[in-house]
Amino acid sequence: MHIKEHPILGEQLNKPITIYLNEQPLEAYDNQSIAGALMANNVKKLGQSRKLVQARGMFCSKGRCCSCYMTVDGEDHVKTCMRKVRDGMKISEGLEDPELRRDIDEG
Amino acid sequence: MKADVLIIGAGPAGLTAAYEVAKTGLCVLIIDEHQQAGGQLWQQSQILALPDIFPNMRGFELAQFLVERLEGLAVEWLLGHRVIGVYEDGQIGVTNDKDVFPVFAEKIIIATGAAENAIPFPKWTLPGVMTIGAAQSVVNRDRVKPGSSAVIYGDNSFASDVCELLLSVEVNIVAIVKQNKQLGNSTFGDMNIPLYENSSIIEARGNGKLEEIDIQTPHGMITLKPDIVLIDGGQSPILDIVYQLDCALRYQAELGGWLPVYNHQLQTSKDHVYVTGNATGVSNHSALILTGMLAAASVCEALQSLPPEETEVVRNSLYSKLENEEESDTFSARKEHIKQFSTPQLKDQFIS
Amino acid sequence: MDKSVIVCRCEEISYEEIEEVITQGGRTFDDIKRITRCGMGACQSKICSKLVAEVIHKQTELSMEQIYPPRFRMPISPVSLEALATDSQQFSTVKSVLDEIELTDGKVK
Amino acid sequence: MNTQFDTIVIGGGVVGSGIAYHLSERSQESILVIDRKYPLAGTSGSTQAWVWVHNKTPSWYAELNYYSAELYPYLSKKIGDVEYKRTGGLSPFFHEKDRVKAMKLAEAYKEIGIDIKVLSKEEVLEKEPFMNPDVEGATYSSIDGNVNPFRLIDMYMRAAKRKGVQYSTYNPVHDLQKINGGFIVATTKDTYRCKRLILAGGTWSRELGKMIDVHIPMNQVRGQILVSEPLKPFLNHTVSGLRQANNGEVLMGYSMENKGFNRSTTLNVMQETANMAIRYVPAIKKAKIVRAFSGIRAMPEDGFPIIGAVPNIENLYVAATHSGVTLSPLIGTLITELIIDKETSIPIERYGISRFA
Repeated sequence: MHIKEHPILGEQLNKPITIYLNEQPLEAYDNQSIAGALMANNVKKLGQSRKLVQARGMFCSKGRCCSCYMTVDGEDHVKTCMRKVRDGMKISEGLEDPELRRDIDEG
Repeated sequence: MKADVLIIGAGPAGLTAAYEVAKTGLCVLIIDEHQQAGGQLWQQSQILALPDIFPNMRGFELAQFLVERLEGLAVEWLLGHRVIGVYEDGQIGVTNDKDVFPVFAEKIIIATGAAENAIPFPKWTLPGVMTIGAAQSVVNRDRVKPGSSAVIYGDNSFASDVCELLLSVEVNIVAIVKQNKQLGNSTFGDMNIPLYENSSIIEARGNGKLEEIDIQTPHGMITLKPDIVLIDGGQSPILDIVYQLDCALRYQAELGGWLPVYNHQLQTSKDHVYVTGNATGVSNHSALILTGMLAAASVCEALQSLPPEETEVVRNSLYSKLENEEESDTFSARKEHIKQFSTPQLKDQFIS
Repeated sequence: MDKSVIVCRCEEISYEEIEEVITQGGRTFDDIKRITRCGMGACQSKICSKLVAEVIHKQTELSMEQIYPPRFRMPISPVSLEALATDSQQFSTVKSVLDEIELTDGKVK
Repeated sequence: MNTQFDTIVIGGGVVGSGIAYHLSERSQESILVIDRKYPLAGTSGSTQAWVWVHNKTPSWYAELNYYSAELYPYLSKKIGDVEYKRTGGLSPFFHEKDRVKAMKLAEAYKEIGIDIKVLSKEEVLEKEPFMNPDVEGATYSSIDGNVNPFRLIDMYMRAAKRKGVQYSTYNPVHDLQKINGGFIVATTKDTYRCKRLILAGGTWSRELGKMIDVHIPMNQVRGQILVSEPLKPFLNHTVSGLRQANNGEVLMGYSMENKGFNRSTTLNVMQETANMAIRYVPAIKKAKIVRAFSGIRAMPEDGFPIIGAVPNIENLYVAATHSGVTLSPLIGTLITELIIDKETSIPIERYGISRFA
């Protein structure tokens, strides 16, 4: 849930934008981290473990634990706790290891 | 890029050091991973205890103050840049994710702070289990409720600040679970939160997210259904960069574990590298500011922008302030750490 | 403590696996890392280094100050090859296998 | 702990543990391996671990590597899965002038029965579709491959221990003495006696030899290696300078520096290595590098293995070499033969230490 009126910091969520998780539009606000915006939309699973294939969520929020790796606008393994949302951003779960992609590279 | 003094980390200690160095006329370059200077202060909505030179402020107010104070001084910024390593000649390598380039500086002040420690338990990897600092970031940085009902787990002092914050944004706090044995009340502070001491979480359960936890208490096992568990495991200094710079290290439990050795000048075993803030040992906000000033004074002295006699007076007064304002255990550990400067437990870490 | 608890979140290494290396004679984080991959994953031991030190401390005669932190590595946080490659033009120390082959009198030595 | 052994091996790396294991397979005698740290803490734990034959010159040295590579499939069966993969090895070249070198190499190898092909650009791209289309060609040998060095040494140790071999780790050796009927080995933890002593100190061989007045001319070469995050499998072969591990990580590096025992990594070489990797496989440029490591490689003065009995000191053996991973099963076998059968199945006089006298 977004906190529209923070008791100490006051009102600040003033610029609503739309991000897409697996093509589903979600409401976010300018300046939020991707992880924060997803959590506001009740998305708790951000990453997935490689060996046991378990869900991972926000853990450290400081770009250290890598539990929140997702694919953002075609870039794999983005730390979503450190990257800010942008209107129209396309996010997907990075469920598999990144693949070499010549189409992007040669573009 | 070039500067007289390179400061790594734009948190309270780094920004304080930047001000003190720049006002003597030296050119300062500040690097920080975030796009905005201020470090963790932006997430801190509580009122901070600060040295008497500052009025009492909330964390984000202090951030704003420390950044604005640098306007008009010879300070250059590399925000949104990460230090990723060191070149053969000892220069720091920086990236903006498009490029990697060296930064040349006479002196380096490391102000990289501390990171939170984890407390593992079965299924602590489930989404919903996070550090207490993460919950604070989500609320104050992202303006998002991390969950609707929380259990706080750990023995550290961070809990009370964050409890207040969470309650203020209507996150229900179901319990505080502490592993230690201190005898106290069965509720936490005057917030009426159930407190379980000498207890531990023995299992978390949930299908793809946290749904339930079992807590072993001295009076038996209880099961709670929070959707977030916030781990309050204390902090340890971040070592990545000092280790790469080949700075010698010592273990000092009261200061948070392994940290670089430093002398009275906060200078490490590498002459051109100084440390400040939580990188000198985990302490309180006053210590961040005061060690920022201490490192700055020593760097200015070394670069001759402050005369030695004057610097010694400044340093002595800062140390006596520090003694007053940080926990006495922390201060004695710091004194001990300085005394042991020349006997590191780990040095030449890259020699086979 | 339940021995199946994960200590390293990235490579999903449990207490049990760490303790096994200690019974084989491993004494440092890096011994455990090489044999189990604990701390070799995405976060590069940023979360588990202290936890592993505690396991070693409990299982051996070593005090905390005798248990060194893992060998921290560059890059301090992950960086793309593309960003890393920029700015480097000369190949003074990196060679290819064929560079190493010398011909004498038109023949492989 | 018992301090009397039939054989003591100093050094528990890929060479020392390989010898201890192979010896224990054929001998009931007591064996102790002493390591200054823990096996894998040195060179054996910081390598790309190619099992590599082709491009090794001269051809008689390639032959030695070839025999050893041939032992790997069997070794895996005996000690457990060491993730050995005979991927075939590919050394690409980007200048037409290198084709001459490549042809000469193939010619020289033909004489010893090792088949090396010189591939055209098209053939390279067919084998490795992600290779840079600017490639001119490559040398190719089907015998090359790679192994997981961590598993290799761990499996050697476990197999050796099952056969009764003991290990004493974190136990640096301070002094060696020849006495009547054997040796005294003084270490930090204890003083041991043995009938037979094998020096397998890798990069520290020179220092170890000095303790017993044997000159082992060993130098150090530093190699820096980058490791990527795990990627979906895309690399089919062991490419010289680049290989993909079982878990998807790509190891890249082919650097050589003389830095003694300093195993730090430097951004200078990391950046050069990144350039090399992108030149070989341009599409890898988006992949993230998660770590870099340095290995200090053992490099005998003339580049060739030093193996065999030490003349004039009865029951003293030395085994010190570059390419320890490739050569370990063979060296283990040969030293065992030397000890038990008093002769080796292939001649090793060429590699004797007396060549430096």
